[in-house]
Amino acid sequence: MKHHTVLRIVTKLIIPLILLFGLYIQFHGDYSAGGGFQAGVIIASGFILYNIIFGLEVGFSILSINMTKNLMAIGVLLYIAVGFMGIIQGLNFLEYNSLLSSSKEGQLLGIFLVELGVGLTVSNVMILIFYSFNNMGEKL
Amino acid sequence: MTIALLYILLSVLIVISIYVIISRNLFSVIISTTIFSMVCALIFLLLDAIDVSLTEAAVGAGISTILFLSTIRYVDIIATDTKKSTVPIVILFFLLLISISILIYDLPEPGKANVVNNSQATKYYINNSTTEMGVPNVVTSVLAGYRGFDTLGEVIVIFIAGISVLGILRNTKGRT
Amino acid sequence: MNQIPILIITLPLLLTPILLLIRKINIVYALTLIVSFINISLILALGAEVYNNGSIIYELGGWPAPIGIRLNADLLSCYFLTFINVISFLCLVSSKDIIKHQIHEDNIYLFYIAWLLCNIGFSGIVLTDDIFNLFVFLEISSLSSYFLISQANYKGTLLAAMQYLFIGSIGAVFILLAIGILYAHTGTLNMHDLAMKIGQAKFSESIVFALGLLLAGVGIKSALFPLHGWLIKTYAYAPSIVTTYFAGTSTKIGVYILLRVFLDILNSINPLEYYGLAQFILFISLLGVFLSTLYAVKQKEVKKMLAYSSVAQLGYIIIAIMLLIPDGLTASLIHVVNHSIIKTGLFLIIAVIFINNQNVIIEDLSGLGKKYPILMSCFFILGLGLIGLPITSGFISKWYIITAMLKSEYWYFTFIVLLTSFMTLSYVWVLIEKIYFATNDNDDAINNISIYQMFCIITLTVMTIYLGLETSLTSGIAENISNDFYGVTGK
Amino acid sequence: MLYVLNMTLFLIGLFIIVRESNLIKKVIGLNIFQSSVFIFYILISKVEGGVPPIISADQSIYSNPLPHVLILTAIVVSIATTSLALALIIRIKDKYGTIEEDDIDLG
Amino acid sequence: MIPHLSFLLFSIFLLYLIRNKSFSGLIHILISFISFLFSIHILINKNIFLYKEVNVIEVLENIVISFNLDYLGLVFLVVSNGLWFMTSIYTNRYLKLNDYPRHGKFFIFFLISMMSTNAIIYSANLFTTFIFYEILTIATYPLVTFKSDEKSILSGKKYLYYLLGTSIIFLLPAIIITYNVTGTLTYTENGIFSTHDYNLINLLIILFLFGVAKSAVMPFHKWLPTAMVAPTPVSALLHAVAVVKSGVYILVKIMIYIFGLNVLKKTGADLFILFASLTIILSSIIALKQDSIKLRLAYSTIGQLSYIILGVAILAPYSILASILHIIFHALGKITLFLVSGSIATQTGIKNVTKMDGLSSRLPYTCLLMSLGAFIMVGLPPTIGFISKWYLVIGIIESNQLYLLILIIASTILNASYYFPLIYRSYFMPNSINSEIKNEEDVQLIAPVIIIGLISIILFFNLDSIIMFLEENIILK
Repeated sequence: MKHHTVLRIVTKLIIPLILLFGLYIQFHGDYSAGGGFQAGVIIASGFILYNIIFGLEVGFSILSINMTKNLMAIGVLLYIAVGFMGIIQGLNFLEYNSLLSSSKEGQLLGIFLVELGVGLTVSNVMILIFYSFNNMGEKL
Repeated sequence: MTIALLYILLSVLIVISIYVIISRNLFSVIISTTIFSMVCALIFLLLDAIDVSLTEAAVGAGISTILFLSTIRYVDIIATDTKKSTVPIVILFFLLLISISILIYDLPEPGKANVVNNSQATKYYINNSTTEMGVPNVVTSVLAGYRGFDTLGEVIVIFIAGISVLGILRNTKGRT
Repeated sequence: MNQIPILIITLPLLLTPILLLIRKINIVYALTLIVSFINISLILALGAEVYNNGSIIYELGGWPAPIGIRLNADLLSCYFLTFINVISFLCLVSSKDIIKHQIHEDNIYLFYIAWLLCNIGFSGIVLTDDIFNLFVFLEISSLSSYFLISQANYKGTLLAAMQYLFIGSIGAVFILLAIGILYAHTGTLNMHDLAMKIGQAKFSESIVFALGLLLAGVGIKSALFPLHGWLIKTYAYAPSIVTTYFAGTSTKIGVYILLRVFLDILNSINPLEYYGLAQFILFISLLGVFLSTLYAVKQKEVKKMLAYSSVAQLGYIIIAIMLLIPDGLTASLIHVVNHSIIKTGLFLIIAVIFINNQNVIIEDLSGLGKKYPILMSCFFILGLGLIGLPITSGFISKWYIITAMLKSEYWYFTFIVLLTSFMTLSYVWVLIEKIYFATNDNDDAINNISIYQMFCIITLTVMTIYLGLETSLTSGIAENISNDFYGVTGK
Repeated sequence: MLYVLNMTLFLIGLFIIVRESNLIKKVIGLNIFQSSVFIFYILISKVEGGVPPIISADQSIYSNPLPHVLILTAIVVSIATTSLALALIIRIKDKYGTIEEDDIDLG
Repeated sequence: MIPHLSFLLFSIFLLYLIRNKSFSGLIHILISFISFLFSIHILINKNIFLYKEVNVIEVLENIVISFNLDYLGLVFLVVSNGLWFMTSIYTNRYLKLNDYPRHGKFFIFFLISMMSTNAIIYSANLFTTFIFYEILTIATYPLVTFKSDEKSILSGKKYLYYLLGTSIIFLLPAIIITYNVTGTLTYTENGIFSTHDYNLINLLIILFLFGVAKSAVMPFHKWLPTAMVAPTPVSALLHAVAVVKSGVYILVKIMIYIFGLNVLKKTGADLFILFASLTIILSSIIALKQDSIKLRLAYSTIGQLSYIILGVAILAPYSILASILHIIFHALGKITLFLVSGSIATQTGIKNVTKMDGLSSRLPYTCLLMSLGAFIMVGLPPTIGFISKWYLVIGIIESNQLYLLILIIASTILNASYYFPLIYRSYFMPNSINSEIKNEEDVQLIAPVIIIGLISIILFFNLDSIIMFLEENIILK
């Protein structure tokens, strides 16, 4: 669809907004609706839209398949690492209290990191799935 | 008011799903599924589940539609009708429906499910979410805090989905 | 606080993303083996701890029971954990050479990741004390098993995986709805809490509906007759090593959920006695045992024959449970372990010999007795175990099952069970005759069995004989468990 | 009564999975099937006169957040299942040349 | 006892190590001889060895694999080991003459089956017996299918299905019921049953009678004729002595030490008597129609086994004595006949009765021995067969179940009528095959048979010691 000028312009205008909205959902999840998962999906769909309009090659040049794999792995790792922090500090798995000085701060930080991990994983998995569906694995 | 709206929306869902049964054109089926998800999202919104509604909208209307559409690129758009005989199954399902309706009749009406909504856990969440976690959105605090382990499982599930799709679709051409 | 229960789940979990980052087959293989070995030692430690000091509660995030999720490692959990992880380890050890032939080399690291995740799912199901968490882990194991199955290159593989996905998802959704209904009645998800509250909650029909859903879901997972269709296809068309792994574990998980839900959580309303539900299931599974044994006798493909025999053996297990007496539970628990070991051994032998056969028919076994003398003597012993002849573990489980059935005075059913075990003899012996007396016309080259695979098979065989002579490991613990369940003061 | 409609949806989903031969329609049936259960959970989570469970000073009654959390997880599971199923469908089309379950013969 | 078994176990590995054609046979002879010495040793200083229970391993709670020897066992032990020694000499030669392949395998399984026979003799409870009963079945299977042609494989399958099937379907539940009712399985004097529940006891009797199919009581007897495809030594030792006798031995022990004579006296052992007498008559009638020598012998075996069961089931001291004697005597006689038939087949290729005309001119000693064996079977004086039958009759009279006398007489006549043709043809019929009159006996083949024959004759002339021994140790206890 590279030759549809209107589409290209509109996409160029929209995508930043989508990504921004995604980030908002990600980081404002504590206070309003949303969280890592929704944010991940939204960011992923923004990127997928970009791919649809400008073609997969451009998409690969921005975010290669191996990169998506690494990022989703890192997302999971982040989550588990936060969990293990508790064990390291002599508490239970996924116990955030002692991440920071006060337990409340600790909980906040823990939730923030966890949501970040979720978002990272989900967005990259979605993008990876989209890639896999659309180039039948020549480059996978 | 809400209840009446719920009736309408649920009936709409049923209509859509019946359309899914009878329609043979996969494209229109998929689009109707998208509408289905949107209506679901609306229902969730009506029932105060804003996070769920947001998710349903993003997933059902967004990603899964994209996936379905990218799938039917590879397959024939028209589904042939099944060879299985319909009538007995339909009758069976009607009987099932009747029996189930009798069985579930004593469930608490929506909005009046006090056993659940006054349960210890729920109360605790609503009272202590802000004080313990400083997170007004209780869903988030429960999701990532109190029941973080479930969410870990959720992440693992999505992780599996990633590697599975990767592994299943890898060089399709190569292996026959 | 004792960290072992969570480590059993999170240690492999921590490994999986790292494996995805590494992607080098050999390193992945080595790490997988190391971690699963560490896991086994952890589980043994946990088992010893639990056996001596009673069950261990682990509160995740430090949140107490109804608010947060917690793990509960009791004797039953450890019992299942142990044999599932041992079997998984043995299969992993012997997997390398086999999957090289059956799985695309770029997928091998994904394969191992999925394997680990599947095992994590099993461990989680067994360990968790939260009924929704159980559903999550169920889905983890199911999704990864769909992937594992789909990786073979046989004719029916993809369809088998697809159908397993549908039936598995249906089962999962049933369980999910049932959980919802139970939650609607009790307002809690924690198993202990639920067990307490369900007793106080007034009886209502929707709970019966939930029971039906649970039964259907669990029946699908544990291939309870007549919901066993998926099992045959899956075992026949999955990668042979995956078949070997699932033969020992996946259906047993279904049995575990059945025990946990119906005999532990819902015990206070003893659901199995509504409308003689137990007798009904007993009868159905007896029918299932008979029919599937009949199918097994008629089968020409070895894998399908063994799959049908698995269905029959699961039928024995369910029958023993449904007697609703402590001896029955003991018998079923013993048979769960013994059958897992025996069936894993048989499938493993088939897997290592026929590395790249599409489907193994009985004729392919001709004259293997001369080619692989040691392997085939193992096959022979395991076969005797399947029949249930003395000095094999199969005999012990049969002894217990028949004792239990006689104690609850099902004379005719007992006779049918004996008859089916005689039919088992007939189809096992067809294989034995082929192996030792038939001369093979096509003498294809003997593929060299690696020392590791040899080790695994011999281990399984030795286990079979050991558990046939020294039964304190199986029957001793099983009796403890069933006494706990039925509140019998220890003998 | 809402539950009856809900269960109708449940059964229609099941019906599609059982009866349809076309795999994609089966998957859609699965989605409908799962969605009905989600709706069930959310139905029991509603509290009369409650508001979304986001704590604010001027509110006292909130709907039950716990089912929302569970359903978030369940939705993730369902999308994972769907994507896996669709990937399998593409491979099936590639291997057997059709996605009609009745037409696939393993001969 | 334990040294004996462990020696046998060890020698299995020994044989496995040297699968050498030539001298594995000799090793086997040596092993059997040593085993025979063991049994003699135990016989001589029996006071040390008898009634010393040895527990090996506790499998389930108070279900133990344990060994213990009593007088009944002692008798059978000596007989079977002695005959094994004799047969092993014969076997070695026989295999060479008929040049069978894979001697090593043959001897290994032969040894395993003899070991499990000994273990059955030694076993101190029903559980141990059951284990070795199954092992015996499985170990004899390769011997039955030794020729590994279609026919032998088919009959091997039949053999296995009959023996394992009955043991799975009847014997195992019988044992489990016994265990659940009495709480123990150990062989004890006067039995372990305290109940006189008529139905229960009769159910168990049926289960045991059918379950121990090795005793070839009808209707589960057909495995024995089919097992005759095996090489003659197998038929001779295993299917005339070791296997079938261990079956009968188990039944006898069950009747005496599990049920206990008192219980049986109260509830009555009529079922035993019924099936035994049926078997006696029917098998003799079938035997009449058999032309193949081995089959005729097989059916006669079936009949003779039921004599033993009948003897115990009559529950009179003298009839029990008779059956114990018959265990010995029938073993001697039948093994003689089988070995003889084997050597006939080997040397002249004759396998059928109708071809035996004028055989005596060619194989005089063989035919002499054959007639001796036949006399024992029919039970004519001056052979030992007469003695056991004599005591059986005494027992019957003593327990005044006189109608059984008719049975005895009838069966004796039948026996005579299917045994005498052998003798008659071989001595008095003109030689159909016009071969020159000369002696073609093979010494190594015939020597052990002659010894056995001599033993049986010697036994006849000093029976008193044995009968005294049995009376004071078993009957009068």
